[in-house]
Amino acid sequence: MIPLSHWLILGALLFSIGVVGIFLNRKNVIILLMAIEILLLAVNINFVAFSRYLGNLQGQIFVFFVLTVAAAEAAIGLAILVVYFRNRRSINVEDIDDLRG
Amino acid sequence: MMLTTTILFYVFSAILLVSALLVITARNPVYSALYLVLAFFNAAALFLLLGAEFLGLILILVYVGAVMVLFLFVVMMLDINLERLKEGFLRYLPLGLAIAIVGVLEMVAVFWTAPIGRVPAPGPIPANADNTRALGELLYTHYLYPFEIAAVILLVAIIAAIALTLRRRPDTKSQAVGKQVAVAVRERLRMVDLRGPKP
Amino acid sequence: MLGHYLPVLIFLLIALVVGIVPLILGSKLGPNRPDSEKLSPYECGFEAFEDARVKFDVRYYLVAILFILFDLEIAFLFPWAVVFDSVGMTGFLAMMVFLAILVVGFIYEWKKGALEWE
Amino acid sequence: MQNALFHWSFAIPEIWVLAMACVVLLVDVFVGERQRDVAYVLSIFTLLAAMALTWSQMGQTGFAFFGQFHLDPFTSIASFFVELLSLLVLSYSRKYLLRRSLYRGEVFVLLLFALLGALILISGANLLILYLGLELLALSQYALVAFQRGNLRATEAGLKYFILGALASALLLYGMSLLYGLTGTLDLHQIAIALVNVGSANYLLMLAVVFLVAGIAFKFGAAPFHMWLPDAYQGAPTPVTLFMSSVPKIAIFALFLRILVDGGYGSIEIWRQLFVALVVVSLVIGNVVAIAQTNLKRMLAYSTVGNMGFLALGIVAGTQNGLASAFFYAVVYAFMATAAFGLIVYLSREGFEAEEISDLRGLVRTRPWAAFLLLIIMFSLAGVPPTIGFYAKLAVFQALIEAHFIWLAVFGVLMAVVGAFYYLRVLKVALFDAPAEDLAYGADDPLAASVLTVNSLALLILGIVPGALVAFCYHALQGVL
Amino acid sequence: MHDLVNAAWWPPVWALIKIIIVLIPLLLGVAYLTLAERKVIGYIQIRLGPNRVGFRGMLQPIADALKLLFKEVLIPSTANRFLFLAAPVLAFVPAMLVWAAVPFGPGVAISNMNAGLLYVLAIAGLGVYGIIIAGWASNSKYAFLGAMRAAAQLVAYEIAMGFALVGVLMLAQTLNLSKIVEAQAGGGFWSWYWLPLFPFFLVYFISGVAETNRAPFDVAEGESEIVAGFHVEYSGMGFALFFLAEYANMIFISILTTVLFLGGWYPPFNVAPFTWVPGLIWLLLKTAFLLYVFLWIRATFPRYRYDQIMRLGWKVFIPITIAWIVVVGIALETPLRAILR
Repeated sequence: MIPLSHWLILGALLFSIGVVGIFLNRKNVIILLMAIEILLLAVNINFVAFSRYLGNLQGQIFVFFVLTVAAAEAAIGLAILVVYFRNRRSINVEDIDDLRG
Repeated sequence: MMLTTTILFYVFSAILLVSALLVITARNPVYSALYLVLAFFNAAALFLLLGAEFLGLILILVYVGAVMVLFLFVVMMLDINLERLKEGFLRYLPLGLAIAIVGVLEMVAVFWTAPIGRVPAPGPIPANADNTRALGELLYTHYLYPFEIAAVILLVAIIAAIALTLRRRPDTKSQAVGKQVAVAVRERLRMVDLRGPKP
Repeated sequence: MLGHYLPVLIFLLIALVVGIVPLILGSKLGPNRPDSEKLSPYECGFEAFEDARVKFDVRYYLVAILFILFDLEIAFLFPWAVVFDSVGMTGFLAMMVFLAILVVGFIYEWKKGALEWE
Repeated sequence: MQNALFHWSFAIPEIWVLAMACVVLLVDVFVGERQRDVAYVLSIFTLLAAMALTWSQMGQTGFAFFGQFHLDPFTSIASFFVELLSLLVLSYSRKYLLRRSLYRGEVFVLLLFALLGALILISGANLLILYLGLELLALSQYALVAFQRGNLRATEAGLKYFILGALASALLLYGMSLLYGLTGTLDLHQIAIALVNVGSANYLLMLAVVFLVAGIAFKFGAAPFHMWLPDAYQGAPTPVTLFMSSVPKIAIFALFLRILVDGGYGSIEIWRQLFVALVVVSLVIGNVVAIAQTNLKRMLAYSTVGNMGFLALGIVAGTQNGLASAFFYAVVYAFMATAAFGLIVYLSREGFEAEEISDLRGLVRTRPWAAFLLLIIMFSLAGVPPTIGFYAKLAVFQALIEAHFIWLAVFGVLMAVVGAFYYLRVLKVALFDAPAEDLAYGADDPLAASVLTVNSLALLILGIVPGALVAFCYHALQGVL
Repeated sequence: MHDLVNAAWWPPVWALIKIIIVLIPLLLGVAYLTLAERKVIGYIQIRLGPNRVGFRGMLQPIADALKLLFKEVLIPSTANRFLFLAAPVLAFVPAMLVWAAVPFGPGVAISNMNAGLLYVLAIAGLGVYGIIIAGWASNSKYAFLGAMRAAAQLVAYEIAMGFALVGVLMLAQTLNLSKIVEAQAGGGFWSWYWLPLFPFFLVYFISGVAETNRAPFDVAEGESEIVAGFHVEYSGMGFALFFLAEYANMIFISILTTVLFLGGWYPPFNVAPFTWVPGLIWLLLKTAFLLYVFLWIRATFPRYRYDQIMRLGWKVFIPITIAWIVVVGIALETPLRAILR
């Protein structure tokens, strides 16, 4: 049987991929939004794994809400992206520098 | 079955990690989105391995079936100039990667050594386990407060999405069924007395 | 429970094979005589005069966004309906409040014209 | 089952705000364009009534919704303040919104929902509730920042705010997942009990706390997690900035208090060290970078970073007094920020945002009263004696010294002196520079003018007689440990 | 026998056997559904339909399949090759996978899973990928426009479908498709769910028609405006796969409607001559009837306009289903539940 630590390491690796995706991505805003989805996926894997190994369902309940909120969040994020893009006609990260500091 | 589960865990995890990596490195954002779909599938399979049947299916229903469709819509319709990709990426690579690797190693070390990592593996999931029912019985009673908050969050998302993106163009035509049905004879038909001049 | 999903995995592999094999067979068995006319995208007999990735109505995004939100409602309704008997009046009222909040959203959509197509 | 539900009456203010937000939304949709004032007045009424409801609960304590809702003095007092601050935000911004065709029902509704998120956060006693409250607050704010959808700067700010905000939530969630794994529960009080046996030398707990603190710091805007803050503050419509600089500060303090004190006080040795680092970086970055700013909104954003550093000093002290002083600081800061951004809102007019420092040149000649209020606000932000800002800093330093963090207190005083410089520079421009001829400030907004006057004078008067406010805030934290 | 069932290799092999038992008749069914369609519509329009190949045209589908197999596979020069070829597979696979949960008798299915209905809804929702990827990868204006339209339409009706299913769940109290049928046992056709859930039944079936992009909801391929929709650029086997997927989905919608609303394998009357006929036959008969309705609708109704389709989905079906969920819920909380259960 798989030890819990393997699940946690999987979550950690996935989470780091997401973080790297956010900080190193200079290409395209939409990939940042995808990296955020990866982060949340990593969190969800943690929760579900704990839920199974601890034998209580609270973790799964939490994940259900995370999925809900994250989907709503993605909806709002993409809405903002679309209006931004309409103003800018380009979604290159390096262009987001009108506000500098 | 035990062995199968273990093998499947490593297979799905490997595909998950590789596809996540491809999401953030693919050149074409359409491919990124499709790799993310693949990642969600593998995550759903992993959820199933953990006995979270409901969450696995919801992940497919909501994320693969809806969220990623929206991502694809946006990626496909916003014209992204592919030529400007890659530049700047390498500049941050060494430093960021170094930090990331150190962070990951630290986390892996913690998980590897943590006593919780050696929690005894629970027994196999019973064949007739009804995960959906178990969750439902908690969700609508014990967790009814967060459940209502979730409704509010969805409402906020609806308002935000419409307020941000909807632009009523004055020149578009649309059918108003209500008006069509409610139309009265008098509005459409005018009886004109066409009595000519008397002969 | 996992026993229920093993057949699905096998089925997935078989369906992929059944899907891919005809494609390969078709390209092997069928003729292969490309020419530029045949391979140009369809455009009512004209030359394609612009790239296909033109900008589209923002309404499509809106529909996709609303779809996500309604899909989530379904995700909440399904387990509720399954445990309808065991959660009793508490669960029923909880869902009615949930639906009431979302019906407010639906009315808002409707009145704002987010559901109109021209 | 019924029993646990019966305490739903504890949540009456939340239920009221939710119901009225829906009413405002529907009324606005049906009444339509011509009578926006209906929605506005309804929103004001909602807030007033919510304050009354919260006030009437003062003194009650207990749990509701299966231990997920915690009514205690902190809940009542913090809720009262966020409701009051939301009321101020709405009163300041009517004319501003009208002039920029932002006077729309959705703005009020999103504001009410953001407030609701803050209220949920304040009373949350469960990791899940805290997460949902936080997201409700955050999602409403993302939408509000980008609400001027034709404005490139606003949408850009919204996008940045969104991405980093979502990252912060993810960090927080990751920490929560580890905390859950460690303790096996989402309930904060059970977490507190479980942590007794864990001990602060546990590496997993350390990792969890690192992620939690990073997430909280992000949301606070404490350096080095502040990158979103100047952009979001500058790009957002000023009334939204006004909101962002006030209500969430108290709400995020509540988030900290619930997770790391109610639940995770057992890990104080871990988070205290992390907050020391945050304090040092925030104080330096906030106070030094602010000097270089020419844009007033941006300067105030960096000032927020610095002030979060001062607030975190109280957290570092970690004692009953320290936490109370941090809460007091959060409240005082929220009212100072409201006054500062309120002034910008008040001075702006169509096509002129009054957000550059140079826009205030010679304010004393053109608008002597506004200049006087500016003086009070800047003195208070700088922590100059007769104002309440002074007492806030004093309280934090006292708690810090009591907890034997002498060197940190000294460092804090030093940075306060550095910080005073850029506030005084604004005053110099307003009081001693010659007014520019082409500047015309917004006029005929008696509502904003009177609110600004009351708000600013309160900073002064409460500074002269600080006793009541201090006692009120300290009462909130009574028995929290 | 006992050892056999417990052997490690047995479950996958048994699964394989079941899959083949379902898959082959399904593909044959699809082939003959195309013939049936042409025949039925022919007779409705007072024509004969195909009658040259084999006895009364019985070999026509085989001939069609062979023809498509030997056609050239064209890949437009501006298309994205890989995705262009992957799209038909992506449309085909979910159309097959949904069948894993379909019950053919009490507990008889490829996988008699507990969350069957959720599984079906989740997998059926994936069909949209084949469409949008086909539209995008073709890099052709018509294909893309058709794909976007089809996707938006699919999405609108998927919601209505989902809401309609909630009603079934409220009565059956399980997601297991086989148990849903068993919950409808008892008094013949009036104990089936179509009666108490009549609005859901209609909404579900009509949404099913829309989901499969069939007439009168076939604007996405509307020959006269945007030629053939998302699969304009496809030929040969690529086209055949889309075709297969569409028809397999039609059969699937029909059989699922039977399972959910028309009592599955139960006979319409619980009396002697009807109970002699095996359940599977009843199931297939009911499915065949619904398939006939599909064809009948196609031959009868003129095509909807796109805005009308969207209005029907969003402004008619969704409010109706939400309202009926509340009605059923209230009924179940009152003494009326004795009648419903």
